[in-house]
Amino acid sequence: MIDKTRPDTQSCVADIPDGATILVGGFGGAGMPHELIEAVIARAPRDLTIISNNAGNGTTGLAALLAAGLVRKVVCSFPRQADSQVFDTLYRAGKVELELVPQGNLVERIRAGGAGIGAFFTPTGYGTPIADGKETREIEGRNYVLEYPIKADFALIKAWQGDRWGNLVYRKTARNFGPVMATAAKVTVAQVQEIVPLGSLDPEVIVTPGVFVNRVVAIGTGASQ
Amino acid sequence: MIDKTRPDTQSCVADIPDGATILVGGFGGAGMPHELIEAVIARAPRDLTIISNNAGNGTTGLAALLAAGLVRKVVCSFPRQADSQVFDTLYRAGKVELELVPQGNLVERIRAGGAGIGAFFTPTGYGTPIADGKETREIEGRNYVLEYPIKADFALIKAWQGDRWGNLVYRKTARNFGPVMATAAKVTVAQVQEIVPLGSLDPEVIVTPGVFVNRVVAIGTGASQ
Amino acid sequence: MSDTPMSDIAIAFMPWTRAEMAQRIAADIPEGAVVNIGIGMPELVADYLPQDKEILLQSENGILGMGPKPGANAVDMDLINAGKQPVTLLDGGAFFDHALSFAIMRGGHLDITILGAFQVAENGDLANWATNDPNAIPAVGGAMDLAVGASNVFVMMEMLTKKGESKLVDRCSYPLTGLACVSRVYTDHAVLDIAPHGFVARHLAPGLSLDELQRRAGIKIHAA
Amino acid sequence: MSDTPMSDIAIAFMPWTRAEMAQRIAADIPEGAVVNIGIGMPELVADYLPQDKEILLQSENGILGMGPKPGANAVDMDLINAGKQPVTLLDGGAFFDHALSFAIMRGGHLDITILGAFQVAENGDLANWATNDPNAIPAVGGAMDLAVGASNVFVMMEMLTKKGESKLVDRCSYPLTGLACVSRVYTDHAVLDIAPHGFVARHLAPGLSLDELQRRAGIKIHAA
Repeated sequence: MIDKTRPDTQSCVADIPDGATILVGGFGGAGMPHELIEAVIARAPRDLTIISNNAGNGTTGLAALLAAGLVRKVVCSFPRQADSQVFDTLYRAGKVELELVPQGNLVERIRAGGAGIGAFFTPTGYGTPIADGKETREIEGRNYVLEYPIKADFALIKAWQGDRWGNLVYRKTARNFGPVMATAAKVTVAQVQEIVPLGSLDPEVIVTPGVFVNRVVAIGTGASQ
Repeated sequence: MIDKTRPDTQSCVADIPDGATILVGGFGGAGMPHELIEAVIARAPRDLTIISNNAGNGTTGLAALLAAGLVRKVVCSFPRQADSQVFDTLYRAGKVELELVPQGNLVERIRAGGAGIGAFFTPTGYGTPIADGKETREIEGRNYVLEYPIKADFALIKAWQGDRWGNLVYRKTARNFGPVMATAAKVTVAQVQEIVPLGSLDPEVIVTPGVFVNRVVAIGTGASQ
Repeated sequence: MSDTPMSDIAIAFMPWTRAEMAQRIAADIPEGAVVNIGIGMPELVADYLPQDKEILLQSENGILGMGPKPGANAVDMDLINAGKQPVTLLDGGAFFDHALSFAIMRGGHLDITILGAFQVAENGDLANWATNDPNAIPAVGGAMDLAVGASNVFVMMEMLTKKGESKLVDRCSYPLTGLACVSRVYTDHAVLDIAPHGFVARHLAPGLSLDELQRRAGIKIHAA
Repeated sequence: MSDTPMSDIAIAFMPWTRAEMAQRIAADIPEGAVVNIGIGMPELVADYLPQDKEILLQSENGILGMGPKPGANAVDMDLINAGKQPVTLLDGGAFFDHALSFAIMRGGHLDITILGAFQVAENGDLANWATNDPNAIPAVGGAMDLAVGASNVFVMMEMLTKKGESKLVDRCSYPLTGLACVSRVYTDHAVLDIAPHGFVARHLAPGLSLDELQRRAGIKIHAA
């Protein structure tokens, strides 16, 4: 029997080594796998590369991971926000590297990583500092920049419901990067609100089929284990 | 008020000109927009380029379009089938051109057309006759072929339910190429089993958001108008 | 009473307020348009969308058919906009993932995007994501995808910086967001189209002459 | 009765039947594997999948968790496999579009694919989509995506053509499907792995010696 469910967040992240590259879902707080990040902080692997849309808000989630000094590099589209003071301070102190990627290139690079595409020409960023030093090409009268796939050792995402095969459905705009990140990691871990019996998710409605998911852990409402 | 519904199939295809490039959904019979194809046959534009996974089965659908002599070129992955005698005869007689594209490259090229990607490196077909004359590149130790997007003037697809904004849901494996083809045409026409009131499709479950769809026509069960 | 006829009394120039600019943009959006409203000043436009037209708002984080802010009791932090503020979904709205959302943007499926800007050049170049301040932390988000993807890129901004420098320029001095992408600029002074030969004044704020607009903008502006 | 002891009676070589080949392949698929079964002869494998293991069948036309053929009363032509035959969906199965389906294939998410073949070369090259017949109409379908994408490409075929020519070759003479992609070949004569130095016999049909296998195959085959 296939059973990808795990009893707790700790066992989902216990094999994340120092130097790992980790995709972290979420757009702001929506879809951010807070409890999995807390488990990573508890395990405390060092020199992590974090790929996520933002670089942490307030003092929890990615901000807490950064504050714990575990992150060497952040790949994201929008680090600077009203409440991104943890990242801002570390960045200004030269304690964390930043690779800034336009949001659409970020998600398309992750998709390429998951879909086996070797590289792609994107119009986004052409003629801007983002394209400095990158290969460009004119195709059918339009200019493009060549971008390469992003793959990771782990993906940590948040979904709404999951089953023991790893099938996932999401909730509203908390879907965001989850379905794409799930495809691009060696090990994808999903925290869900609820684990449901196999067969209870409508096959027309499953957004992430289980093939992309390795571990599923339920986080009950209010729980923060 | 936005109302993309149309009363009949004829009005959905009345502006298809001679020489048009048309994406046609379906994998075998599942998802094949038979009634829209019949309307195209009735209108009879000539010199069409048809992009579809197959090149017609039996004597209906794409096979009938081919038999009517309206098609100049077929772009597909799998023309030869047990019951593809219409295509076979025309092809052997030199009356229709064939561009053979591996299925995964076909759908990815259509996706690229819809997603604004200028070109992409795919591993599929490298070292085979499919790649003859095409640009290739080694990336991270793997070999790839450069493939270009496919866009079309029209996409004719079949879905299960639709609403007046053009939102669509599909049924089982009849989904196949529909959601991708909808993104890559100037005019996307969807035939659906049923048009439902706006707001009755679950926003979590809509597969094709209305932005990609221009016309929706209901084909009642058994009807073949 | 003065001898001067009323019709000869000059109308004093008053720049449009942000609300007036937002109203003007909202009024220009046609029925059925698919529109992405950027974060910052453009967010005001959502408050003035005509109630008698159906306009589809897209949000980069996976919404088509975004509705207005929810009441205090209906806030759901899983339903937010690109500015990470709670929103609602209209009947007929849909959720999707980021890959599809940016396919909509990059693939040319947006009719209009409305963006803020630091500078707009007369060839349509846009600078709106970074200044040359070495201390600033760069953040680009989805701006570059919107700039290259939308059929019409509208900019909404005050024409002058707080120091009085014009944001309408011959060539952007700030890092670019996109090349030759802006089609129209809504400012507090005027609405300008970008034509092959440069800025064209479509509409001037009351009391502002083309000459005075040019003087303030410090750049050639053509008559419509 | 003969004087010859039973143990000395040679076992006559009988090639495995297709059913036996399918059984053998099915038995080698581990629990939890994600498997795409190609059209044609490999379809037999589905009939022998062990009931005590959960194995996830993927179909290129948008299924994960494909089940067996339906009863005559349960046929739904919207639920078909890559061979366009009606199938069923297991509890836990999911439908998706072609873009995601080929992302699964090309992106390396399939553990195993089982394909038919015209020829397999000792370096793992596969030819299974076209012959050199100028009258044949080429058709490739998803074979090339499977060949490059799956972690393990298994071939299932009779070792010899109807004319008695070996399909195990030093270099394919037919147009290639994929380069150096095959990892194992299940034939009616033997099961062979493809190692850096060429074909390695893992299992011989009863009564067949390695020498006799090599003679019939007409190519060097290494002992395991």
